[in-house]
Amino acid sequence: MTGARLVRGAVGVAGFLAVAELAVRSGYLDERLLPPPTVVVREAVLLVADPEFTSGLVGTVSRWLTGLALAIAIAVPAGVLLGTVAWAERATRPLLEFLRPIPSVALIPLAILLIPDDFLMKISVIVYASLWPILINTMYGLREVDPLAKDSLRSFGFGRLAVLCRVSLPSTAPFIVTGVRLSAGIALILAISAELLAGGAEGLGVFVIRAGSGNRTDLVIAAALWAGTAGVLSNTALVAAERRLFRWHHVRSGAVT
Amino acid sequence: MLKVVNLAHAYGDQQVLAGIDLSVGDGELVSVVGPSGCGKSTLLRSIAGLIKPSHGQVLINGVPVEQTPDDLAVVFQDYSRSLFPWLSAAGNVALPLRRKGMSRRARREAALAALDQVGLAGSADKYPFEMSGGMQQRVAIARALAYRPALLLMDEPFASVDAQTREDLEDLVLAVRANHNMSILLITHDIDESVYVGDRVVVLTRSPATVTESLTVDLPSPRDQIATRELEAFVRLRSEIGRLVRGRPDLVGEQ
Amino acid sequence: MLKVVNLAHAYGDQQVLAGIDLSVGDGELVSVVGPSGCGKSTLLRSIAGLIKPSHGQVLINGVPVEQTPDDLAVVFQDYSRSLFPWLSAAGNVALPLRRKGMSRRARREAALAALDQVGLAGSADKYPFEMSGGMQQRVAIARALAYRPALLLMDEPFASVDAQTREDLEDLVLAVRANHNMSILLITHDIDESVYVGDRVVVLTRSPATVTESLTVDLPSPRDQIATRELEAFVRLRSEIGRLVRGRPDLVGEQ
Amino acid sequence: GQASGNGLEKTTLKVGALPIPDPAALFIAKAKGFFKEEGLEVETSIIAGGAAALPKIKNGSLDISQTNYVSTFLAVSKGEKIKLIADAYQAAPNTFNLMVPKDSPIRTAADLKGKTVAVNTLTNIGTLAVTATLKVAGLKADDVTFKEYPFPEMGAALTQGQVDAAWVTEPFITATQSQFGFRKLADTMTGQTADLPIAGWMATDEFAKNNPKTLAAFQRALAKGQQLAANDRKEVEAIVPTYTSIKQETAAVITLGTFPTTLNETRLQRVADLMLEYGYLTGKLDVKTLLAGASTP
Amino acid sequence: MKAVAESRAGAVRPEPRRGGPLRIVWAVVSRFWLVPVVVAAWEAAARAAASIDFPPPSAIVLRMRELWLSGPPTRLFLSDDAIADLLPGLGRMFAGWLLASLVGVVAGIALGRAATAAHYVEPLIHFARAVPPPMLITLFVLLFRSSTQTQLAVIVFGVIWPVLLNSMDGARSVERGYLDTAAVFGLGRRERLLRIVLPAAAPKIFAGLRLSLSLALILMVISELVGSTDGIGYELLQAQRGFDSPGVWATILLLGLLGYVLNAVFVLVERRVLSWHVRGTRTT
Ligand SMILES: Nc1ncnc2c1ncn2[C@@H]1O[C@H](COP(=O)(O)OP(=O)(O)OP(=O)(O)O)[C@@H](O)[C@H]1O
Ligand SMILES: Nc1ncnc2c1ncn2[C@@H]1O[C@H](COP(=O)(O)OP(=O)(O)OP(=O)(O)O)[C@@H](O)[C@H]1O
Ligand SMILES: [Mg+2]
Ligand SMILES: [Mg+2]
Repeated sequence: MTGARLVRGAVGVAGFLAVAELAVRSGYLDERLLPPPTVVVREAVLLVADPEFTSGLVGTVSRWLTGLALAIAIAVPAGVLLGTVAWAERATRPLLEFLRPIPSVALIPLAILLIPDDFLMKISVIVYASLWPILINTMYGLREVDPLAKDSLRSFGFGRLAVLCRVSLPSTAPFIVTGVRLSAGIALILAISAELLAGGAEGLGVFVIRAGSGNRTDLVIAAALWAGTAGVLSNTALVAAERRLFRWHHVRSGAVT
Repeated sequence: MLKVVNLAHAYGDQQVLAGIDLSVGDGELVSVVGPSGCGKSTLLRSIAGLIKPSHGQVLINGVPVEQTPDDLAVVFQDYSRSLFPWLSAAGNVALPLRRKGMSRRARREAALAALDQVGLAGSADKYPFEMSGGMQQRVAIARALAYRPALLLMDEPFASVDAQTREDLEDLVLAVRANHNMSILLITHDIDESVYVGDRVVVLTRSPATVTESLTVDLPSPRDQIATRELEAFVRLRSEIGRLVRGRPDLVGEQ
Repeated sequence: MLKVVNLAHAYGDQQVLAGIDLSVGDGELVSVVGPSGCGKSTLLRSIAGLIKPSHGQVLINGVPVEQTPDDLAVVFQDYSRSLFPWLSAAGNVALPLRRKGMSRRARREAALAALDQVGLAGSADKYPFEMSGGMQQRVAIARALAYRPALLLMDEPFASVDAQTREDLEDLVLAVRANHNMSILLITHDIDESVYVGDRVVVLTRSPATVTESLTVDLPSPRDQIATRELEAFVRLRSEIGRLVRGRPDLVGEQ
Repeated sequence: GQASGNGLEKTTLKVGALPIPDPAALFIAKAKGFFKEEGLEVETSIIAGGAAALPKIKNGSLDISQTNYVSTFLAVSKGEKIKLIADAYQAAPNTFNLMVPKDSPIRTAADLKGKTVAVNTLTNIGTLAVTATLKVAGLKADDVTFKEYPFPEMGAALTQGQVDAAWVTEPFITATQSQFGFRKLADTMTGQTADLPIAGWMATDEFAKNNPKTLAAFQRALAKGQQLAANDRKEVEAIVPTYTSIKQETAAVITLGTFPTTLNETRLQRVADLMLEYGYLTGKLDVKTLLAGASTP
Repeated sequence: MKAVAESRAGAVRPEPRRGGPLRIVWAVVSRFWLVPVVVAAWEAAARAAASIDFPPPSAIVLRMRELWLSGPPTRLFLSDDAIADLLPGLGRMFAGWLLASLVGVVAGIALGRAATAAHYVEPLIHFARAVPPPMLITLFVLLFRSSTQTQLAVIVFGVIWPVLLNSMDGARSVERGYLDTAAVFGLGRRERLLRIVLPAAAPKIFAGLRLSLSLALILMVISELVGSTDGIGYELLQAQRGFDSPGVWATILLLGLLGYVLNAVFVLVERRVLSWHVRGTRTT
C-alpha cells in the first residue's frame, strides 16, 4: 500500500461522494428519501459518540471476525480434503451443492431454533455462509498446482502429506487468500443480516432495525457506511498480509501492484 | 542397483517406449542419448515412479518398484518449474533434506555447501525468479547432489549453462559420485558429454523408443576435461555414438 | 538495424549489465556468448523492451525504442513458460500471425508449415504439456520463424534438442534468415554453434557484463555442417572464443 | 431459572420488543423500577418482528416477547404452543392509514381495484385491515395486489410508482405527510377494525406453566407501566425516544394508539373472528384458551 | 507407506474409459451413495424429534408435490403455482447472474490489468461488497421504477463480487512469460486481453462464477423479500408468514435441488471450456 495508492483510493472515494452529493442536490435523487452524503457522513461521524452504536459495532465486528476465523479453520482443511481426495469430493458434492444455495433468510429461523445461544447462533450462520468462497477457491487452487512441482518433491520420496503441506498449500495460498477476502465481505454481511433478521441485544443490525423503525434513513445509511468502511479496512489488511507473504507470487507473475 | 526390464509406455494410444531394457550397476554412471521426443523423459519418470508404465518392470536392488523408490533424487528437464518459487535457492536445496532427519542448521549448511559447489555461493538467498536460467538449473543440481541419493536421475542437467560451467559441473558430478558411491542415470543431448561422464552410453531410437546399443566407455578414471577428450578411444566412441544417433533425414529446411 | 548503446542495468542494487555496446546489421546474425548468469537474458529483455534498462539506449533503425519494437520475435530461454498451455502447438504458432492480418486458414497453414520445418509435422494438434521438452522448444522456434520478423532474438533456442536436430535447426535458421532477410541476435552456450551460425560473435564478461570482444566470423556462406566445421578458420575462431569465455576458476569441485 | 426469596421461579427475564411505540409500557415499567419492585430483572433486546421472535421464545433465548395478534393466532392455528400474557397496544383512529401520493388519481378505497398496495408484512394485520377497508368499498382482497415493503422503504416505493398505495403506521404517516405531501386515502382502523387490538406479550405454554409466579409478577409490573402509558401521553413521549430512533420532537406529534390495561378475551376474540372471516384462519379459534393467568386491572 | 501408495494411485489414474453399463452404475453409485444415507438419517431424526419445525423429508416432499407438481401431465405436472411463481424468479436470477458475470469478468480483467485505475475504484468496490443487500434495497427501491428492476439490481449487486474479485486476481497474476511473449509478438491490447489474459485467468474466473451461481439463487430469494409478487423467495415469505413449516422446508429443498442442478450444468460447461487446464494439470 504505497502513498500514491492511498491517495488514489481517497480520490476515488471523494469522487464517488461528490457525484452522489451532486445527484442528490440536483434533485436527480430525492433528497427526502436519500439524504446527501454530507449529511450521512456527518451522522456517521456523530455515531462514534453514541455508546449504543459503538458497543453494537464492537459486538458485530467481534462476531464477524470470530465467524470468519472459524470459517477459515473449517473451509481450508475441508477444501484441501475435497481437492485432493477425489472420492470424498464426488460423494459429498451433491450435499454441498445442495447446501450452498440455501439463503440466510431461510436458515436463520432454523438456526435460532437449533441454537439457543444467540452468539453461537449468529456465529454459525456467519460461518455457514462464508465457508463457501474459501472452500471453492481452495479446491480450485489445488487444481492449479504445477504437477511438476509436486513431482519434484515426490521424487525425493516425500509422502502425500508432505507434498500437500510443502508444495500444494504454499502454491495454493494466494488463491485461498482471495477466497478469504471474498469471505470476509460475506461474513460481514451475514453478521449484520443475522441481526437484521433475528434481532438481538446489540449490533449494527439491531441499530439498523431501530433506525428503520424510527424512519431515520440517514442513520441506516450511516450504519451502512460503517459496514462498508469495516469491509475496506479488512480488505486492506488482508491485501497487505498477502503482499508480505506471497511476494514470490506477485513478482513471478508480474502482478500489477 | 537399477534394472529396467522390457519397459513400455503409451500416452493414450501413442506408443512412446517400446520395450526398454537397461541397467545401472552400483556406483555406475549410465548416459542415455536419443533423439528429441523419443521418450527419454518418459523413461526417467517411469523409473522415478511418477508414471505407471503400461508394461514391464523397474527393479531396484532386485525389488520391483511400485512407487517412488527410496533414496532417489531427480533433476528434471524443466528445472524452472521444478523449483519452488516461494523458497530461496538455499530453501529449495534444503527442503528435501528434511527427509534425512537433519537439523535446521545442518540442512542450511549442507544447502550452502552444495550451492557453493555449483558456483552459486553468493546467490543462496535469491529466489528462483531472481536467477538466470543457468543459475536455476544449477540450484536443481545442487538440490539433487546435496540429497546424496543412492540413485540419481538427471534429465539434461547441463543444458542451460555455458561451456566452462558445464565442464565444471560434469567434473563435480563425477567427484560426488566417486565420494558417495551414487548410481547415476544421466540423459543428455551432448554426445561428448555422454562419453566423458559415462561408464556406459545407452542409445535410444526414435519414438517408440527401443535401445539401439549400449556401449561401454572404456576410458581411464579419473577423467580429465582436456586429457580424456584427446584420447583416441574418446574420439572413436563419440563418432560411433554420433553415427548411431544420426542418420535420420527428418528435418526439411526451406531451401 | 539494431544498435545497443552503453546499455546498463541493475536489479535493485545488483549491477548486471555495465555498459554494453552492440549492433546487428541488416540481415546479420550476431551470436552472443558469455558465462551463466552474466546478463545475456537481461540484455535480450532490454532489447525486446520488456525491461527498462537503468542506462543507455536501444536503437532500431536509428530510432530509440521505448516499448517493444515492431516486427520483432523472441524465442525465450524459458520456452515452457512462453507457450500458452490452452493452445495446441499449431495454435501457439498461429496466434501471433493474427497481427499480420492473415486469414484463419492462412494462419493455420503457415503454422503447419513452420511446425513441419522444425520436425513437428505430426504434433500440430498436441498441447504443450503433451510434448517433450525439445518439442516445446521447437514449437517456440517455429512460432518465431513463422512470424517472419525483421528482428529475431533467440535465447539458447537449441538447448533442449539432440545433436542432429540442433544442426538441422541451425541450418533452418540460416536458411530462413537468407530468404527473408532477418536480422538475428542469438544467445548460445555452444561455442561451436556461435561460430557456425554467426556473422559475428560477441563475447560478454561475467556479471556485471561488458563486451570483451566482438569477433567477425569470416567463413564462407552458405555454411555446411561438415565442411564448415572442418575449416581451419572455424577451429581457430572457436578456440579463441573458448579462451575468451573460460579462464575463471570459480567452480570448486569437492575432490 | 434461579429461585428467589419471594417465591419467583425466575428473577431474570429476557424480553424481546420492537423499537416502535407499541411496547412503551414495558420500558416505562422498567425505567420506573416496577419490575425491580417485584424482584424481577428485565433484560430487553430488539426483535426483528413477532414471527422472528417465535423461535426465540421456543428455544428459550427469550422468555417473553412482544407479538402481534394476527401472527400469534396464525401460529397457534398451525400448532404452535403459545400463551398471551398481557395486552400492549390497540389501534386508534389514524394510527394505520392507507396513503397515496399527493397527485394520485386514487380518491377512494374503491379506486384501488386492480392496484398494488404495500404492506409491511404479508398475511398480517396490514392485509387484514386493508381487506376490511376494501370490503366497505365493495372490493375483495383479490382485487388488489399486496406487496411487502419495510415501512421505511414505502415512501420510495410509492414515489417511484412501484406501488399505488401504502399501508403505513406512525411515525411514517406523519413523516410522509409532511415530507412528500402524501394523502390519506383511508383510515384502516374504522368500522370492523375500529380499536383493533394490535400487539401483546407472549410466552410459550411451557414457560407459562413452569413460571406462574414470575409471570404474575411480570404482569403486575407491566400493568403499572401500561396504566401510566394509558393515562399520560407525556410518559410515552418521554420513553419512546429512549428505545427507538424516533426523535423527541417526532414523538410529540405522532398519532398514538391506546394502551389497554387489561387482557380482555372478548376484544381479542374479535381479531380471531375477523381472521376467520377473511380466510386467515380455517377454523374457529377460541382465544380464551390462549390467555395465561388472570390479569388484574 | 500407505500414504505413498495412495498418492500413486491418485496421480496415475488410469485413462477413463467410456460406456459400459457397469461403469455408468458405478459412476452413479460413487457420486450419490451418500445422499440416501443422509436422507434416511434425516428422516429418522425428524421423526424422533417430532417437532413441527422439523418435518421429516417425506412430509416435505409431499408438500413440494402439492405446491409445485400437482399440475396436469401435459405440463410436466407443473402446477399453476410453479409456473407463475418459480419461472419468473428463475428468469430474473439467470438474467442477473449473466449480467453480473459479464460485468464482473470484463471489469475484473480491465481493473486487473490497469493497476492505476484499480487504485481509484478498489476502496469503493470493497466498500460496496461489505454492505448487506437488505440495506441496499433502500437505495435500489429509490433508483428504479419497477420491482423487477430493483430485484435485478439486488441480484447483480449481490453476486458480482466473487466474479469481479477472482477475475481481478486472475488477470493480475498471469504468468509473466505469457505476457512477455504476447508483448514481443506485438499482440494488441484487445488481443492480449482476449487471447492471453482471459484464458490464463480462466481457472480463477470459473471459481468465481461457480461461487456466484449459487449466490445468485440466494440473492434471488433475498430480492423477492421486498416488493415481490412471485418467485421462490415470495413463496418462502408466504410460507414463513403463514407459519407453514413444511412449506418453508419445501422451498429450502427446492433451492437446494436447483442449486445442485445448476452446479452440475456449470461443472459440465467448465470441463469443456477448461479442458486444456484440467488435462494439463492432471497428466504428469
Ligand atoms: N503427458 C503427455 N501426454 C501425451 N503425450 C506425451 C506426454 N508427455 C510426453 N508425451 C509424448 O511422448 C513422447 C516422448 O516424450 P518425452 O518427454 O519422453 O521425450 P524426450 O525423449 O524426453 O524428448 P526431449 O529430448 O525433447 O526432452 C513425445 O512424443 C511426446 O509428445
Ligand atoms: N528478476 C530479477 N530480479 C533480480 N535479479 C535478477 C532477475 N533476473 C535476473 N537477475 C540476476 O541478473 C543476473 C543476470 O541474469 P540473466 O538471466 O540475464 O543471465 P544470463 O546471462 O541469461 O544467464 P544464463 O545463461 O544462466 O541464462 C543474474 O545474476 C541474476 O541473478
Ligand atoms: Mg525430455
Ligand atoms: Mg539466460
